[in-house]
Amino acid sequence: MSALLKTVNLERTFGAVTAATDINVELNTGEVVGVIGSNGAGKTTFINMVTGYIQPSGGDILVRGKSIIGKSPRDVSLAGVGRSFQVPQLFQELTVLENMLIAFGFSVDRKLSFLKPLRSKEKVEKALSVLREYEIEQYAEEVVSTLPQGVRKLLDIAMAMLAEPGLMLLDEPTSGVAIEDKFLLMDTVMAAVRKSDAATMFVEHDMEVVLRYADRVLAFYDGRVLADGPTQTVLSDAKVQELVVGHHLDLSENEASTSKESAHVRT
Amino acid sequence: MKTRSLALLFVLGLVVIAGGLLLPQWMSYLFTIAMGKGLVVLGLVLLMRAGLVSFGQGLYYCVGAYVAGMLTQFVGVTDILVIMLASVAVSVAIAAIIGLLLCRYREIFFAMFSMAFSMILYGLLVRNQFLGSTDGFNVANPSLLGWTPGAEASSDLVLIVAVCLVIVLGAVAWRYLKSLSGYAGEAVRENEIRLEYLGGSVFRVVYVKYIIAAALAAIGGTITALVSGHVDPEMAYWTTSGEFVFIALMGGTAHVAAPIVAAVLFEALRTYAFAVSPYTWQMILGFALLAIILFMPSGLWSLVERFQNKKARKTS
Amino acid sequence: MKRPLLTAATVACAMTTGAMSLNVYANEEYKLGLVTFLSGAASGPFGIPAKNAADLVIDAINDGTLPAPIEGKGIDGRMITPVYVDEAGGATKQTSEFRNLVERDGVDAVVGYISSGDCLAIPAVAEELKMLTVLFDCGTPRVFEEADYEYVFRTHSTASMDNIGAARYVHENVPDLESVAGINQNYSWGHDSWRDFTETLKVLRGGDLEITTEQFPKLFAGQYGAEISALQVNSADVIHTSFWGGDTDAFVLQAAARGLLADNQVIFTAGETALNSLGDHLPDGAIIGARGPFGPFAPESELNTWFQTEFTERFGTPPTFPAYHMAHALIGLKLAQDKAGVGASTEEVITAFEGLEFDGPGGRVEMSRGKGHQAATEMVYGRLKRVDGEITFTDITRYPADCVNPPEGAETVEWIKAGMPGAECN
Amino acid sequence: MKQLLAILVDGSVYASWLFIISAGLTLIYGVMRILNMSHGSFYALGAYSGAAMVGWYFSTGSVPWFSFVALIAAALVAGISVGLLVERGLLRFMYGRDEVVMILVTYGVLLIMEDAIKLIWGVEPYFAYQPYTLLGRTKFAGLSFANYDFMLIGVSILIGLALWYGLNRTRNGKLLRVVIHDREIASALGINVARIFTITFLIGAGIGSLAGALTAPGLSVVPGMGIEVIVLAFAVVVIGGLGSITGALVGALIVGMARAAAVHLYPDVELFVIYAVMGLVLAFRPQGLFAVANARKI
Repeated sequence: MSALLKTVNLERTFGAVTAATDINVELNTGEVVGVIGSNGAGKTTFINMVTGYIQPSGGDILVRGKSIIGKSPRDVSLAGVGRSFQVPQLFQELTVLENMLIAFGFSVDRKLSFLKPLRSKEKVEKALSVLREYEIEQYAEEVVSTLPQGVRKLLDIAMAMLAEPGLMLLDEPTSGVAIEDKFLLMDTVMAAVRKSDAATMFVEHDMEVVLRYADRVLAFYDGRVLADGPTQTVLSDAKVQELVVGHHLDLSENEASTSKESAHVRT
Repeated sequence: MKTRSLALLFVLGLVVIAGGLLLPQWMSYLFTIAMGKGLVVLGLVLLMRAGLVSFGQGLYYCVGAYVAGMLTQFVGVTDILVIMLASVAVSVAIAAIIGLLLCRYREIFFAMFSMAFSMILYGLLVRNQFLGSTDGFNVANPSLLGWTPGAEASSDLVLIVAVCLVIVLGAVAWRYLKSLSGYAGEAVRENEIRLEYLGGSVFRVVYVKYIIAAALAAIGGTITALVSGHVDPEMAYWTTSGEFVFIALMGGTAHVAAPIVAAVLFEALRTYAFAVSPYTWQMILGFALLAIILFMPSGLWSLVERFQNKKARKTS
Repeated sequence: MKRPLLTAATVACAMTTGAMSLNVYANEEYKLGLVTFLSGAASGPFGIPAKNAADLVIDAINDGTLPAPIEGKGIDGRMITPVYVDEAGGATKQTSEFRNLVERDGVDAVVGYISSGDCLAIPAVAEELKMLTVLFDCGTPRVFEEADYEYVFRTHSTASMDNIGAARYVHENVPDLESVAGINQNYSWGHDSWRDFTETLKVLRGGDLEITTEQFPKLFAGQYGAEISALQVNSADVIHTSFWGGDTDAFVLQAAARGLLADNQVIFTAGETALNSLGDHLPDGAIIGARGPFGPFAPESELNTWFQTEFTERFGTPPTFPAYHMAHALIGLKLAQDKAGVGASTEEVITAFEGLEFDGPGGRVEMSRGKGHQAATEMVYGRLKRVDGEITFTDITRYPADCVNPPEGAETVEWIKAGMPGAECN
Repeated sequence: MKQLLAILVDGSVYASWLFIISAGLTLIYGVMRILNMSHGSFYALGAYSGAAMVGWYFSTGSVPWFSFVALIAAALVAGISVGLLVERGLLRFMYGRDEVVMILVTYGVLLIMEDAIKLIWGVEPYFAYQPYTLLGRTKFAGLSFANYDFMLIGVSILIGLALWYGLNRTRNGKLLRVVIHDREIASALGINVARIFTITFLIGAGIGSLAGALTAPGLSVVPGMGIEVIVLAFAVVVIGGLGSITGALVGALIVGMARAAAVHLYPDVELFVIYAVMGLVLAFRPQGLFAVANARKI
């Protein structure tokens, strides 16, 4: 069986700038991968290419063995790749519930009904239950633009997850979220993600978060994949620490352990 | 929709028709024209809810009117229902072609490009001697299922048909706006990227709405042609389309009834301005437009909503 | 959904019923709806001169000061109260304004319409509302060719007359005429004018006519640089133009500055309105028309002298053809009313109006076409000639009505193509 | 050959006129994101005030050559003062609204200005032909052209150069370009965006008014003249790319040449040329020829 996601010599240039080059990554069902790298290292470019938002200048992307080169975001998401966004992409002037209902209609029902009301009892029930799962049910009737970033991030992810994608890409799920809420958010998200057997890839700047949730890490530097391997291995790599993390990371306390309680960063 | 709502709607229709017929003729004429324009604006509002403002609805308004005119005058078909269907069919066909190109554009480009298409029709009609060039031609009186009401009653017939259409299409549009397809418009306006990533086709959503708007505009044009008895290329000129945008803005996009009510008020305002001040009626319209934009950014319908909210607070 | 609808309906009703309060009605007056362009590009050259003429003539009718043979104060004793409406906005708006005039303002008659589109749209409504309507300036021959109307009259000739006359004039007065070129506005007026002119000329010359270029710039384009070059490149013996208003002015200025008018023979079928302002730019020999025997071509009469003097005194410029058209419409209407007698019904006035012959400031008007509803008048062309700086005309040719108007019942284009049978030119 | 020459000259003259009428429009859009429908009214305002001034000037019997100064000064004063009134009195309360709403706002301004002009100057035509005839004409290859038209080409080049210099070589121009590029960053940098907006609108209105004044000598100034130029100017600006001065220049050249060619070769299609060009350009470059596509952050 072919890998869930496989990229072959993926490359993207913007004019004279090379944003990504020589990217060869393989991903399989059930994996949770953290993507790290400083700004401009090529993380978001990578995600954007895999989800069809930008087209690579060279190389190939295979989802379940099929190339998605030239496909639109819509076709890519129909192929089972979901994503969330660094800046949540929501229907700002609609309520949380309406956002969910629209997402339901497009990604689950997949039927553009003309006269059936969107707010049928049964559908509202379903939407609310998903919101409950993400612990944002109390905001159901609020207009999105009035809500705090954390709620928006969760809604953004919840909407993407509705289609039960085989591969879920989270672009900085915790950016803009208050430090004390980061773990709460990630716990909620990961709980929802783990319910399906989707592979998950998340871009993250906070090494604590990476340590706690990722089984495997991809470290980007200067448009290339600097390191790819189990979380511990990659994060203890000297080069990664120097070029990507930017400081020395002390992993001693959670060696060989996935215990999430005591990770901390020395600056 | 509940039976009670349907019954109420039916009664409302009867009342409006009766009222329309009892009005002095010049007012019922204006009212009929307003119904026609209201339908055009209803289509425009569907587009506006998707964030697209067409400055070219005059294209389909004019197509509808000319189809009506040509059928009655040159083919001899006068049945109002046949005419309506033909107008809608022709304009939907045109919209289906133009839409393929136009629906890729957004914002000001959509506005300008749609205007360009309607100006092309204007140019074609002006060049066409057979269709009377800028003078246009007269439209014969319509009939209904074999009943020919004659010159005087035919405007009553158009009025009745117009009101029925407005009520039926309004109710359908209301249902439509509450459906997924309706909300898809808001989704496009708010965030196309999200919609695409949800697996929805933004193009298809916009395309369908564009075609619906074209059909509504054609019906509006047909009503206008049949009641005024004359068509000319002015209907495709950009100022006509601008007027529709004016009415849409005046009413707001909050409710399907807003464009209809706004069309009635607009016709009243315009005819007042004409009568009160034949030299400076444009200025009056200009000030009215600015006042609405300044003080009622969501259109006149926001007044209704404010009123409702107050009432709701009192009763609760 | 219901409640907002009802609220809105209430507001709408409140607004519209207010319109009823505009109803003012008095018995002693003759309410006259007057529709001309009060805004837009046609207001300066046509609308306002016509309105001025209406003000002048209505005052004179009310005071009874019109020169003989027109007598009596007011229309069968009733004083005329004009109700002005702007003709701007297209035929749909105008049909609606027409209804307002008839039903809201309760006018006794309507005089108006410069735009041919309006003249085609209004008659059907006039018939429906049984309102006596006099079209005063529009040119399209289609009005009475395509339909018969009972309540509608037009007291001046069609634009076809201008161009049939123009063709006859150049045929007779331009030696060695081989080729023509045309520059006309890209709308009905321009297309019809050019068609009538060239078709007539073809008939007169037995089909031998070279057309070097036919230009149709957009109405109100204002910039004719490229067209003027094209006319220079494709030089013709006569250049025909039916431009009017601001477009004539712009064309004259630009063509004069580039020598086109001096090097070429140009015929302006509606050029009279430009004489007062731009006469200096027109070279001697330019052929000018006034859409009838108007302005400098008006026959001498007491009425014309009165009209010219009073108009010039009151408004500062001499009257141009739209002013004459308006005067004729008003005088025709008054004479028909007077002839029908005091207290006559509209139908009796119509009978009196049908086939009426009368003399206006612009000469004889015979309501001899369109079953007595459409006028035929003579047509005049002349060449401009400066005498001591004053503009005068030479080679003035007057074509009798039956020479340049198709006979009763004939369709203009067919009549021309058939060789203008029955035209009497002497 | 003669025809080709005529097409080139006519095309250049028409293009320079198009550029003058659309430069102000595109500048205002570029900086303020307002597609100014009332641009045509400023054009009419300039034509009226210029023509009225020239008429008065000649009635005083002064030296004819200074009539050019009178023409231009009157138009600039009128355009800039009314521009100030419109911007300070109305537009500044509307900033931040949707672009389409701004179209309607300026449409309202257009309606008001049309009637206001009528109230001030009436509907009688105004003439200012003296400057037009003063310059005489040039004959070559059997064709003759008005020197005033050649002067128009010169003026449009001057206006283009002045805008280019102002935007690229002056401090204020650089600030302006920052605003064009990113309004948020501009205000974050402490640039007084409100003031930039006022200045831009005044320049735009001034150029529009100047365009009217420069056109006035070749025609009669009549009501409704402003409405006619809006559609033309829009088309030119859309072809060139909204907000781009270079675009307006290239758009004007393309439309000017295409129209001149049509008039000489296929007069029948003259009416459609401009839309055909627009359609062609937009089909291949939806943003217009010179506009920069703005990327969206996700």
